[in-house]
Amino acid sequence: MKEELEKRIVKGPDGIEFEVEPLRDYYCEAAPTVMPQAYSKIIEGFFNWARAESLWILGFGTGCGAIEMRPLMTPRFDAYRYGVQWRPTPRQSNLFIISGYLSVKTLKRAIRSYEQMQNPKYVIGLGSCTINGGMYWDSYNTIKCLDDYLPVDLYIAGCMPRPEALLAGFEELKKLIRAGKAEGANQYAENFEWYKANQKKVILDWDMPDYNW
Amino acid sequence: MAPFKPFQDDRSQYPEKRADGTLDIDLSSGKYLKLWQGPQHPGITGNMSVELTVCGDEVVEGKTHVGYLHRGFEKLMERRTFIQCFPIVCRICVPEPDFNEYCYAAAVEELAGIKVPEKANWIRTLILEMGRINSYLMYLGGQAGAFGMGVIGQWTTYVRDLMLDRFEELTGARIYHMFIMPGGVRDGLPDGFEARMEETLQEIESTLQDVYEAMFCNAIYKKRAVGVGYIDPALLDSYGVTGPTARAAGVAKDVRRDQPYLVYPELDFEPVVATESDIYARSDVRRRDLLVSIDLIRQILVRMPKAGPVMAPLPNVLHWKIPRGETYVRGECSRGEYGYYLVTDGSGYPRRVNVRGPSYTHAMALLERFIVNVNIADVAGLMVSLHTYPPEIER
Amino acid sequence: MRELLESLTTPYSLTDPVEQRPDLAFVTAGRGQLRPLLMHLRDKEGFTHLVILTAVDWLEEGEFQLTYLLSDRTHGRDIGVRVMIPRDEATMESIHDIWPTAATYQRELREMFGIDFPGSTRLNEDFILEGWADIPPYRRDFDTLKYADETYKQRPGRETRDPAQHMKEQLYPDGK
Amino acid sequence: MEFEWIKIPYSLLTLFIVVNYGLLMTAFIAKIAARVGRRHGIPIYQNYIDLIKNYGLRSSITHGVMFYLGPVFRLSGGVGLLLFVPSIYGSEMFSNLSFAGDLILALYFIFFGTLGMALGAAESGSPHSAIGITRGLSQVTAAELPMALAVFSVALQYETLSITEIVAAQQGSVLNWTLFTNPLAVVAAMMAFLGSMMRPPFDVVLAPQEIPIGPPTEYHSSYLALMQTNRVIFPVAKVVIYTNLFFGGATNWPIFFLKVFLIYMVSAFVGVAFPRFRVEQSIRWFLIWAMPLGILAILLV
Repeated sequence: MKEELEKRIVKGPDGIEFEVEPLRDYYCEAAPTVMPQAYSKIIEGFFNWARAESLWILGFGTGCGAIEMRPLMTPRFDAYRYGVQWRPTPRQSNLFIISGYLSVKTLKRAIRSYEQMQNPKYVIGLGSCTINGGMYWDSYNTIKCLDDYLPVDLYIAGCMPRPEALLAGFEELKKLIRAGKAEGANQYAENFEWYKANQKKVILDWDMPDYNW
Repeated sequence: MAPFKPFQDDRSQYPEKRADGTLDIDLSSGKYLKLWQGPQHPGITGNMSVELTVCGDEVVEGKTHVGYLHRGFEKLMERRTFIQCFPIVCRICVPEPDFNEYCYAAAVEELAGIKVPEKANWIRTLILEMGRINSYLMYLGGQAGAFGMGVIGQWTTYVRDLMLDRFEELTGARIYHMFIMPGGVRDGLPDGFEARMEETLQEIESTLQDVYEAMFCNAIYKKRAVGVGYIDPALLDSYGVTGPTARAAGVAKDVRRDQPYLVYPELDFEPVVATESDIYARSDVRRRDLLVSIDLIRQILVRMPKAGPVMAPLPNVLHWKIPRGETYVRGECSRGEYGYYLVTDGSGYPRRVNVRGPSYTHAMALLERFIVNVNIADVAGLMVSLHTYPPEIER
Repeated sequence: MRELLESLTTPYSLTDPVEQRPDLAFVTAGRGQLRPLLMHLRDKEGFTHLVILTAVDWLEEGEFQLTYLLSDRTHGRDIGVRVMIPRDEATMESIHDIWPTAATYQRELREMFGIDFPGSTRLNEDFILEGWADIPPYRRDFDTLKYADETYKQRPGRETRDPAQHMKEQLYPDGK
Repeated sequence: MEFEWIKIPYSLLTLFIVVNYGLLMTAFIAKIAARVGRRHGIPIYQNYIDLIKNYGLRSSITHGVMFYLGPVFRLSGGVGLLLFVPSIYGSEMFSNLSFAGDLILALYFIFFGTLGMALGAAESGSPHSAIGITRGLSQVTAAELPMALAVFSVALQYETLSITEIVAAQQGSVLNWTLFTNPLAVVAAMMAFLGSMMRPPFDVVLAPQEIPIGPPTEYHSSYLALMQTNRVIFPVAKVVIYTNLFFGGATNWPIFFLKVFLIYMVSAFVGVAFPRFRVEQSIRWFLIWAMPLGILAILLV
């Protein structure tokens, strides 16, 4: 553990000494809670329709799949037509596209970003390497099975999947959301212990950075 | 009292250094702010992060953090046969994968003593130049985007898609082509390829003209890019700077010209040079280099031999052993010198493969030095102007 | 290239010169000779560009081979200087003061091979890996497949085949 | 002046019309901007869906009281601006809550939202927000100067502080518009307008490539929805002031829509064609180009 994260006594500018325990003070350790659906089925259905038609993607290119994101935003494929937008901050995004293999170092940031997103949130695993490791099945630094660490709603296979595949994937995801089947965030909250145990098994250096880096 | 001119006077002595040479930065003083850019940050070129210490609007210290994309290619290749390595090498660098294929294939051919047919060399050159155009188009959009001009990215990505169509026609894939094999290339040109290529090139040229007028003649772009991010030509060698970044500093070094490979000796071109060594010069060098590549493709399509084999006979690849030796093969990719250092030990597997990506030096030592005393607003532009791709740093 | 090698061989007691291509040669230098040799190459012979600095693990011989590849961009020629250091005492002089960019290479070698370069800047900071507890991964005795199997859950149903064996079964199904 | 209670439902009706118009118009302008990039762009109803979705998100976290109040302040800035300015000249229904000194109040409301936002975003704790706020406040201040000067110039010209009277003075012919009677003030004010629309070249506050995305970095779900609502009201409200002060006001809704759209398009056109200024460059631009024009306008009046 880094020195600045250890429990210590700090003297404030006014001369009063107080105890600081950075891991508890700085980082929120509260587990996510399961968020109930709207009390009325009709309202929930209406909200689900709106959520499906307005997918805001977190602009975090975790792997090589990020290269096909640019064409998706531009004239040939123009995903904006389908209500898909890119947001630069996890707080405002609903959809996290894991664009390819996740190295252990990125996995930590991906989890951090995912936990910052607001419920309901969706995850798409892009590329064969998120499904079973793909080309990197014997690599010492990439995870092989994404749904052990994050709740995945949809996988898009291929190396690398074409933008058309991504567009089709968005449409599939919309169907899932409209049907009320994309409850990944609640699933994550319910099985939080299990996910955390899996994550901690591969991420050995488990002190979370100040914020999202 | 001297007039206050922010970011124009000499700030190189700031912040003060302590006696042991480290910077005198006390974070608890409240004067400085730690600012992480990336990996989840839209202004970062790919998945890496820059740890900035800022004072007001000025960066006083910058550190690059990489490793988010590390897959251990060099280790993985040690347990794959020579032909099994071929499909994974292209995954090292996403925007311009062909250089990995070429450098790897050339290194293996050299150590195994395989002579590549003439026509395969022409097709390889064609592929590499097409890849260079792709990469530059991506860069131009990124550079304009870093200064808040999203439209250029839309235009260039559109024509890049057209170029990807030509790739698809030729190789069957958009991004990872896996076309340049040890021994040659997989196939010849399809029928009518030259005509369709010419159409694409014309489209790219007209878009480039638009980009020139909208971006390079734009007063605000000039204001943001001229004189910003100056790299002293005297420092180029000690920081291992190659490619367009070096050429923008007035050093006419181009591997295609100095140590020609493939069919470059037969082609007619001059390296593009500028002298100002700022962001504007670097982007302008790349734009003009793009025009050179277009011209090269036209030359290649005219002068390429029409018939002949494209693949040299290989030994049985399942039991292919290469005698002990070591070599280094390089090429000039869109960002600088790309090279493969291959060591074999007489077995069926490479002993060691080391990839030299130009970003390795650009994004680490160079960026960390030149990011200091820069306005935060210019950090993204400066980083993009070095044209770095993180996957080739950590592989 | 040959004249250059001949002129260098005696003063720096170089061994094993290999002229791989007309513009590329490899030589082996002693551990103590490296710095004067690099300085001579850089200042007198025009090899101003450090292309790569990397290591090769010769596990069987118990040695690391460090390769310093220098390039003379004016004349378009390269020279690779090999330095053999023992595996169990993997320390080498740092050259980050000759080429600032070498510090990055040395950080990588420190992390990936466990070779120490005393004095190099930011040497012991994490470079690529984070929280790595095993032996350095690029060493030959590190088995990446074993590590991956032990650490990460593989998805059930994925099959791995030996290519030679698999092709044999495909081409000769009778088992002839 | 007696207060009539019927004004409240009437001005709420204005608000309703303006919100819907704003949602459609921003989507339409986004489509036009997308056409420059050779794209189709978002569907015209996309803003409604985004808004519903953000209101419909299940979870939201807070960083403190001010974080909560930030979007509220911002929205009240936009709504207040709209409600105290007559949107349709000559209409009893849509003159809203305007009164004799409303020009001063309007100037105050333009600044109000930004200040509230600064307090709220500062509490979110993200350093990107902090940087965005310092940039935002300094740039808005620089951009407000020419605006204020132009407004004073107009007030001096017509010798009134009531927007209704200013509009009344411009009726009759197109040549009576301030645009033609006091062009310097209009130019200075339009420059300030560009600066406050958060579009390039003056979008350094948001600057997605530098500080994602400035003050609203930490805002999400219903907070963000509030801010989105404000983002459609506030520009329209501001453009309403511009039409009233400089472009002869509007006597009915179609003319209102047309004028608002055209003035809005100015910033959109400039926005797609230029990259962005650094903050000190943009402040210098305002001080060098817009400020002297504003002062000149006052002197000439």
